[in-house]
Amino acid sequence: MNIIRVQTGDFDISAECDALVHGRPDIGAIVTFTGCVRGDESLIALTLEHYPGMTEREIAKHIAEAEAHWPILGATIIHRIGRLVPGERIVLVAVGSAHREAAFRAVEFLMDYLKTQAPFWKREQRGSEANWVEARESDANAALRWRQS
Amino acid sequence: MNIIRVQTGDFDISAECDALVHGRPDIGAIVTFTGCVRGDESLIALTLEHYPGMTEREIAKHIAEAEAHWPILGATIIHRIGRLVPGERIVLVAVGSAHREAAFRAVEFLMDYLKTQAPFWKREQRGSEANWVEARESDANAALRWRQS
Amino acid sequence: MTILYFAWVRQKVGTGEEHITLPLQVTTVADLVEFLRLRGGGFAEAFGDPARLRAALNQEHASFDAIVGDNDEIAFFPPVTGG
Amino acid sequence: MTILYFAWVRQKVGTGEEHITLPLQVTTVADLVEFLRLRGGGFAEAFGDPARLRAALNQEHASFDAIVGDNDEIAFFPPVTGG
Repeated sequence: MNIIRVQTGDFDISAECDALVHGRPDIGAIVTFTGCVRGDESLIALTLEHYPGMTEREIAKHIAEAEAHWPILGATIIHRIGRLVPGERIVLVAVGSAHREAAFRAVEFLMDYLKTQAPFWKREQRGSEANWVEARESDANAALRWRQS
Repeated sequence: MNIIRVQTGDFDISAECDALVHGRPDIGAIVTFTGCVRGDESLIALTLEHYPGMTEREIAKHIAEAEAHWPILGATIIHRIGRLVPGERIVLVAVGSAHREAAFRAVEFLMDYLKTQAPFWKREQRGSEANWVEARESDANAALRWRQS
Repeated sequence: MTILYFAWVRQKVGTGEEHITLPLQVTTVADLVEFLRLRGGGFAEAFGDPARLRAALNQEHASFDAIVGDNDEIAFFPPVTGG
Repeated sequence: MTILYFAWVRQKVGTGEEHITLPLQVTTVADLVEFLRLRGGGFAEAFGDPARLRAALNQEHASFDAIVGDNDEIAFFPPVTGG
């Protein structure tokens, strides 16, 4: 079973992994990716907004694509919105599979697509300034590689 | 900081991730791999033994190798020994880095090496029979790919 | 049609959502971009450089030559930066 | 020297650890394997097919042509299956 959530509150990685494998004794491998707000000298907070409705559709579509490519047995994607300070968790992608290869590939694929396709936008607050984060070319390139294989 | 533990008891993924990022605001990505005992019709339990001393050395050596290859900021490896029933967690590899690529590569590398180099042995109990698990060629091939790049 | 604006597009145009009846000359996303740009002010700023914009039609990513109609929901936003 | 046995090697030879003084003719891991095999019984079984065995010398993986000495710790075991 797949879980997709967009929420302001935090998540618990262990609890999400437990839910993922619950009643699935065929899962032998769980890979998780957790993204956190990196701190630096001047970053005060990130504020994330998204496109309700489209976000969930996009994520569901990419989970379906991952399921078509690799024998995965469950996926959980949680993305936080609102104001987040350095150190806070932003996103969780967790995938279960029988063997590790499928889970590794699917989590990387889903992260690359979250970064480049899911309608979220980050604004950084530094001092009294707030600026929208620019999309990174490296993320676009990371997503492109899945089209080549 | 790196953590290496061989233990009979379970571990908590969230607690280990929290420990990994504690005081490290430069960590923006955490990737974890958790291995579980897969259940099937006949498997009653796995029993794991290891070579105390060599295990920790081997793991530390491979974490150092991962640190030399990728800009990772912390690694935790926990491997359980003793008797484990289907559904139980066996192994955790968690790596933190600034950006996701390094953590993904390091966790995969460490898992491939744990599978083929760390001195652990599994015995399967099925009905009244107990048999040592054979090493899988696919694991040996997975480890070899890191030598080519 | 419903038009949604996100991130700096929303900030520049000053609203997150509006409902309009499409003028006859607007048949594609590109036509709509031009129509919105000609409103001037924040709209001219937001839609002045279409290369910086992305669009979604009925909650799917869409190219600027996609056909739009009065029953559609369209959204304009910068390249996404989640994850 | 200290000799350790793990997994089915330990089960076949009936012990996990022993301490011996190396006979003069044993200079490599391969020589030691042959020496242990010639003990017969469970040792002959465990060491009859060296291709199925792996060795570690002082807690590092070692090849069968590595040189062994009385102060070394050597371990014999099947290919590992952890993780």
